[in-house]
Amino acid sequence: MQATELIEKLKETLAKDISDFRIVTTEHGLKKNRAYRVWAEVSNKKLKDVVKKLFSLQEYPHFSVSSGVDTGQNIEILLHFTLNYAAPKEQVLLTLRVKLPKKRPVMETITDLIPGALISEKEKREFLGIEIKGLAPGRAFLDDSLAGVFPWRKDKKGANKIAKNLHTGERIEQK
Amino acid sequence: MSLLQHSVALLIAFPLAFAFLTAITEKLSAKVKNIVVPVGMLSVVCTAFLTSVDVFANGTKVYTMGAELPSITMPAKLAIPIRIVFIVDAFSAFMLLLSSIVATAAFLYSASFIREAQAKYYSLLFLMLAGMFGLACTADLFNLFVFLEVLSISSAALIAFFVDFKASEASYKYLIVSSLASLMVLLAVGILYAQYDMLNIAALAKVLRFSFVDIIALALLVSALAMKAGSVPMHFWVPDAYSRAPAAITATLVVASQSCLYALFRVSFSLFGAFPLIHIIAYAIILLGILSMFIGVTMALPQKDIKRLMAYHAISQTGYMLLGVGIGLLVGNTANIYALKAMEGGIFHIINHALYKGLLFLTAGAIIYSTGKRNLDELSGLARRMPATTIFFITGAAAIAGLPPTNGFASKLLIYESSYIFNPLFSIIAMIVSILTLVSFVKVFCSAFLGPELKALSNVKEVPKPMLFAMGMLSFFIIIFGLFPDIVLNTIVEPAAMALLNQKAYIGALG
Amino acid sequence: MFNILHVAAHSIFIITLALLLSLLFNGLERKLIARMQARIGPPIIQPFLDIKKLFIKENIVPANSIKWLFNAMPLVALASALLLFLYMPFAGMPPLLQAHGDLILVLYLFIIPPLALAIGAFASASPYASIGAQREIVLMMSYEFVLSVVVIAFAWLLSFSHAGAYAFSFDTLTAYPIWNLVDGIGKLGVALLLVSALAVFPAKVAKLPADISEAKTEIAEGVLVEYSGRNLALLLMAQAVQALAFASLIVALFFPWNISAFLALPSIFALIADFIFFLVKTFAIMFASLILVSAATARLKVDQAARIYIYYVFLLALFGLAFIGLDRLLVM
Amino acid sequence: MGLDALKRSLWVFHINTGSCNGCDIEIIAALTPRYDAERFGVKLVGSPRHADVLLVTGPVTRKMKERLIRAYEQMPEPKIVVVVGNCGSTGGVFYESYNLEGPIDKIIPVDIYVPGCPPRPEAIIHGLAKAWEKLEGMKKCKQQNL
Amino acid sequence: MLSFVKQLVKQLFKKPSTNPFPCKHVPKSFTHLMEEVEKGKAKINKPIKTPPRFRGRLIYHEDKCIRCKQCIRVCPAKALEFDEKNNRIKHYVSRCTFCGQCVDICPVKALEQSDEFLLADYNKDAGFLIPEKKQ
Amino acid sequence: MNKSKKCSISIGPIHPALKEPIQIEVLVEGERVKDASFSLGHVHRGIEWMGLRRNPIQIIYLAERVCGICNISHPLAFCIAVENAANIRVPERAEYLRTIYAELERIHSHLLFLGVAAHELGFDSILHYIWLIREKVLDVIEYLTGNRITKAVLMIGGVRRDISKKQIPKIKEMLAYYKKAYEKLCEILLDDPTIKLRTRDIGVLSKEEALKLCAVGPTARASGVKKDTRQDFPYAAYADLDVEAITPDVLLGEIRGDVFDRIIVRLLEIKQSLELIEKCIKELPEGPTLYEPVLQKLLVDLKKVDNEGIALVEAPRGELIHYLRMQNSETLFAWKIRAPTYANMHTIVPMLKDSELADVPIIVASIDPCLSCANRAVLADKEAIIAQEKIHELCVKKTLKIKERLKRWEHV
Ligand code: SF4
Ligand code: SF4
Ligand code: SF4
Ligand code: SF4
Ligand code: SF4
Ligand code: SF4
Ligand code: SF4
Ligand code: SF4
Repeated sequence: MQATELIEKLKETLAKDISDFRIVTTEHGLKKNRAYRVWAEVSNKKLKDVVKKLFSLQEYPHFSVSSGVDTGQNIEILLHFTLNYAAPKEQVLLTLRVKLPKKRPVMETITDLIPGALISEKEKREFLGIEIKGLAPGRAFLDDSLAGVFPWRKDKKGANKIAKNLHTGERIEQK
Repeated sequence: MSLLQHSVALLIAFPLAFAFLTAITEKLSAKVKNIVVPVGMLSVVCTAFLTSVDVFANGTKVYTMGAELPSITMPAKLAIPIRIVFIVDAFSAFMLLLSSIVATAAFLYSASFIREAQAKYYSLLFLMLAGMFGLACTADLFNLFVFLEVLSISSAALIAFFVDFKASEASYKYLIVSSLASLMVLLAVGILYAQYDMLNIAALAKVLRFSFVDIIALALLVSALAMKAGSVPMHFWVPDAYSRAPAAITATLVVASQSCLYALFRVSFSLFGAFPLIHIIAYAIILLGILSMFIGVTMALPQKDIKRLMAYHAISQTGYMLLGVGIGLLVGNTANIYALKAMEGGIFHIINHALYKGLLFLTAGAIIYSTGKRNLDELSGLARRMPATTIFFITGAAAIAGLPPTNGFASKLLIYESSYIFNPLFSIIAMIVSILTLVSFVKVFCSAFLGPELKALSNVKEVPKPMLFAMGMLSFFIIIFGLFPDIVLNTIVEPAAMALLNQKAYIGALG
Repeated sequence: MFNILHVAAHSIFIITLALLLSLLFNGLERKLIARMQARIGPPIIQPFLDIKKLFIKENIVPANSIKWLFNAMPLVALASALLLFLYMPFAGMPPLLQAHGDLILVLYLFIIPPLALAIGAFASASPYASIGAQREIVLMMSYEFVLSVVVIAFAWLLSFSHAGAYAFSFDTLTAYPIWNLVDGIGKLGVALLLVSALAVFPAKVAKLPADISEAKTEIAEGVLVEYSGRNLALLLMAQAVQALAFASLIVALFFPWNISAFLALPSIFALIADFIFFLVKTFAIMFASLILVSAATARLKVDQAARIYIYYVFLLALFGLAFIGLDRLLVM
Repeated sequence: MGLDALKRSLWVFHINTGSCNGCDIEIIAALTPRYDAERFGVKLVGSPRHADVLLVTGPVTRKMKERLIRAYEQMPEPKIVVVVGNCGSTGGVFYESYNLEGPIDKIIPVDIYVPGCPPRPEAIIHGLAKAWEKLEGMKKCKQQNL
Repeated sequence: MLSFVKQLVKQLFKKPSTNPFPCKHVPKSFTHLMEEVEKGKAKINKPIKTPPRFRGRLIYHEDKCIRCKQCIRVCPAKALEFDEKNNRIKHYVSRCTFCGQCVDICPVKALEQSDEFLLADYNKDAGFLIPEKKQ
Repeated sequence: MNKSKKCSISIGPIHPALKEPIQIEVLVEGERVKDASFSLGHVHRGIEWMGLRRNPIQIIYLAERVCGICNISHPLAFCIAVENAANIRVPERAEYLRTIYAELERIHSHLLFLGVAAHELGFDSILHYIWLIREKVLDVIEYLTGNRITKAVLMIGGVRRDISKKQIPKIKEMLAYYKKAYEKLCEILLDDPTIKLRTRDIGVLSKEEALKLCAVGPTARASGVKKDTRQDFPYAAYADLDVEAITPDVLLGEIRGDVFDRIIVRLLEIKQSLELIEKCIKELPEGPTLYEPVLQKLLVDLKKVDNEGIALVEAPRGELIHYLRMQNSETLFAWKIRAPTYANMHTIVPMLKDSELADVPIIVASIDPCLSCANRAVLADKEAIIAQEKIHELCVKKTLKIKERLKRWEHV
């Protein structure tokens, strides 16, 4: 399948569920090969449906990772998938954006669909302080002394207050 | 002098008398018992010791009960001995020595854990001794049967001494095997008596015609006694009986089994030694030996119960003796130096096994005594709290695995270094079994004595002094025998082997 | 009295010589392996330096270990390893305690150092050490099978041709080199025995491919993990001594010739010549079955190694035995 | 005398407290044929109990701090600590963080620093030479004191 | 397997690939050796030669520097600081990543990377601190 | 000694098999692994957080130190992500140069892996042999970039160092050297019986599981997933070169997904890298190497960007992702790194189950874990944690004891 074809299909299947659909292409090399990055926003409620639908486009949609950004009012979770892999030069890099209100940042796990998402989700929980329903409990990987600190937050829950400068040994000023 | 002359009678009389006396003290007072038991023990052991020294120094001793002179075996005018005759040759003396050493240890050991009132226990122990001594000395087939019975019944009672369900089950199994064996012995005795009208072994040996029924008698005797000695394939009673009995009794039971082994050898050498087809019996014994060795050790490897494991090893060790002596029987004369060596190995192994297996059972008893546990999975790190027991265990384990400088090494060495002549596989198997034994005991040692300390075992204490003393005594013999095997070989083992091989001398003893 | 003193002095001499030689061989081994790996490698006296250093280091005894066993075992291991040399022909000389021991005793003495090592490891109560010790024991069991066949085969063979001789004494073995007793197929049998004995070598001294009990990358030096300072020095010496002892054992069994017999040299030169010849022989054996092999193999797993020893090498040895028997049959 | 023996037989235990691996692979490289630190009697050992030198890399993460201390304490005396790489010496490129406790000399006493990011294998060997120098100096001090 | 054994044996007889820096084995006294080397009486083996444009320790030419602080701006490790008192750039070798980014950005080539890389010492601050002036 | 006693052994974070701290907890029965779990976080330095406090040029060197082994892949991914956000088109020559650097890195990294794998098997002669061979590529890297390990040649919008005509012969010489060495390596690694014994059918990962657990890189390819970012997703010069994902059946005709297969894949990829470098040199276009040579201007330009960017790069260990967002500031607004080992770490659990204790190191090494950037997760079941605590307790006790001793020592 060609990347463009897949993107068309993607648009079709997900038309009702997504918004802010963007295709970014870049060119590389002497032959100006195109790379396709697709961005789309999904509501929190529909996320799981959308992920399920991806399975109709690709036998095993490859979930790469999810990123998380504290934008002030919201916490954005971005799920990065690669579709159409193993097709030379035609892979599509799809990013689904979910916005969680900072007051109540709750989402559902996708580990039942994609077991490999486990580390990613635990990481989001631990670094951003969001709640993920259906995800196995257990503190992920930060030391217990860091409980209550969410390093990716840009508010007072962030890591600034405990960070220090190794060269001088001083605490880092509140940024 | 005259007492020494009658020592053979005392050998039987003392234990019987003290068994009776001790039983009575039960009704009287503990104080009396506390005097009677040690005194009895001392006299019994001394008698046995003196008798055997006498025999080793002055040659075979013949004793006839009720004769004007104990050495007169034949009543006037009769050609066959009808009185109760005892012939104590070097092999018998060897057995006496061995039983008395282990019995001493067992008595000592019991002192700390058999509570005051239980005079019955000692009484049974005396009875057992009587059985063993009698078995070793008697020259009469019927008496052989009687002493066997005495031994069996007292053993069975002692196995069940701490009555719990498993112990009584073990005792029950033992009794069944014993009575089956006794029945077979009795049958054989009957067959022989019906034909030749006599029961004296030496006399019988002279006239035996090796008819078909004789051979049946032989087969009955050999299989019954092998069964009682705990050889494969009739070994199944051993693990139960050995593991359920109190440790001191188990140690004595080992000797009891050796006594049956003694009887087996006695029958095959002294009674049937001239049998032209004796090599068939020899091969059978060798085969039983090899099977016992191998099956015993492989069954031992997976065991979790420490005493059961040791019991399987006892079966396996019995194999060595059967192998050694079997080879001796195969060749049947003293000319072949390898045969003699193999026999010596087998016989030396009898005493060695009694010593180290006795010791091992006592250490197992010590563990059970201190921890109340017998499952290896529940034991760990005991070396911290029981260093003396640990050392004794190491001694015993090294001996059973045949590591130098222990007595186990000395006797196994003789077997390895002679049996290969007859078939290199004999030696190889013997060595392999030895290695497996080592592995098995390393396993026991590591899981019980080494490793981390368990919470449940943090209050464990070393066992009381008498127990340590008993174990120490056996360890001492193990090391001494290991360091100076030549002395032991020359003074007691070789005469014993010669006594077995030399059927004519035995017959001649009758006069 | 004089005799006892003489024996004592002689033993001290032999033990010292053995210790020095084994460390030297150990250094040589490290050097050669390094050179095979295209490196300069440590100086040949490196083992001496290591041992010297270990003796000045602190000797830590883990708090939850069984201290007396933990401390005693290195000594037992080294002592029993050194004792071997008193019962074996060494450096071209007949064994000192010839009269008191023989091949079987030597075989059993060989068991003690690894056993002591394993017990010491168990006594340290470290999980890594326990795993190492378990492996050590499984391995020991599997290769001992092979050795027992080799030894018995020797005695058996000797019993045919020299029935009166005491087959297990090294005297006899030196007097009647094994190769001379057989022809054709028997020689093949002896060669098989040699191969199987050599195959045991790496396992015997915990070298690749059978350094399973120490496996650095798996169980962090395994049996040795808790040892430090003096105790570690003793254990390392014990290992080096064992290696030399095993090599001398193979020399004594398979290559008992002395060169002086061929050269007809005066006594002192004969001694020296024999000594040098002995060094050459042991070195050749070590090189072939230890150095080269451990440089060119990966570590086996314990079950793989055990299977190889129990099935293949053991069978090989049995075939050796059978061939020898066959050879006898053909002769008769 | 003792220190001399130490000098010629330095056994090394390596611990990574959160480095980028750059230094770690150069440490391994220092043992491989081109550089061959074993010719100095250096040996990488698997247990701190056997070690004379603790080679530390990395800026010490929260989780590794305690383990670093433990490894240090388990080493028998006398012992030397060598820090390889700048992120272990000062924090280097990771100079500010919420999860770092370094640099190493704040946690355990350091004898020798080998700067570089990563240092070449020969620079690590040079660090070893510094250790010899230090041991020789110590020996001298001892002799003078006596 | 055999081919590898062959290879090993071959290497046994070849010259080893090791560069014996600084000396083949541990010297009797390294201190003494270094003293001799300084006096020119003894020699040590050189390390493997660095290629041209090797990124070694920084050299700061204070005379060229125009104090624009661009170097400080791009230094990823805060290895460069502005020393207000002496009005110059201060460089900590033990913080540097040797990336050479400061060298690249300096408009007047006041910074330069030498080929020096044997920098081990007992003290991370001693002797390391540039600035040395250009000799 | 009792075979049936279950015991839990923790390997790492300080363990000779792991030059990097990771903790693997295996529940063993005898020597058989019944269950495995791992805990990471020992190397977590907070690099992504640091990135939010630095400018993009500084971050290149920070990204380089996410891992010292893939120190081209990380900055490359970062640069591409920035270029993606800022809409920068990199000059073609720079793309080819990037490809050459990246492939040099792959060669060194794969050789490193092969040596390490041999070392895990106790086969140190191979470690030495391979690492000696590896010196060649390090020499070339040092020659081209100025350092053996940290290359520091990437820049947003291109590369910092060009490869001059004068330098090409040295690269060609290296290629020739490796072509010969490759044959030898194949012989050594593929024909050795002990290696086969230790790696064949050990640590098997089925294709199904590889897909489910989102495995990437050689780990996935060894299980038959033909996934390679260089093949699938154009970046740098790769699409021009028609890269093909390598699976073990190329050489052996079958895929088993075991440790041996993972070795094969990496071995074959070395050859592939050599070919790619050769092609790149041949087809190297002329032109500038930087989109904006004046760095001050670059920084100013980047400050104006308000966008997000994402990049995929095939690092030696597999697909690597950098996502970032810039919002009119000199520093980043968000940065997320997903290293290949982060994705692959899960796969060791099914690989380890039912293996033997002795296999653990080689299995773990076989995914070539480079935890520096993957340090993220704890997956420990309860039982293992308890056992772990027990061991820990013992360790603490020990330490206290030793402390006491040390104090005594000081007094003396
Ligand atoms: S010093 Fe540099 S190369 Fe070494 S570990 Fe630290 S960051 Fe990595
Ligand atoms: S080389 Fe790099 S790290 Fe060092 S001072 Fe210059 S910019 Fe900073
Ligand atoms: S960039 Fe150059 S000129 Fe500017 S302050 Fe730094 S060293 Fe001086
Ligand atoms: S070679 Fe690599 S994997 Fe092996 S111990 Fe060393 S660093 Fe670890
Ligand atoms: S990006 Fe987030 S997780 Fe990473 S270092 Fe920064 S704050 Fe920490
Ligand atoms: S993938 Fe691994 S090797 Fe590559 S940068 Fe990350 S940690 Fe380093
Ligand atoms: S990143 Fe990989 S190669 Fe580097 S040290 Fe870690 S595991 Fe080894
Ligand atoms: S996981 Fe690695 S890359 Fe990520 S922040 Fe931690 S140390 Fe940095």
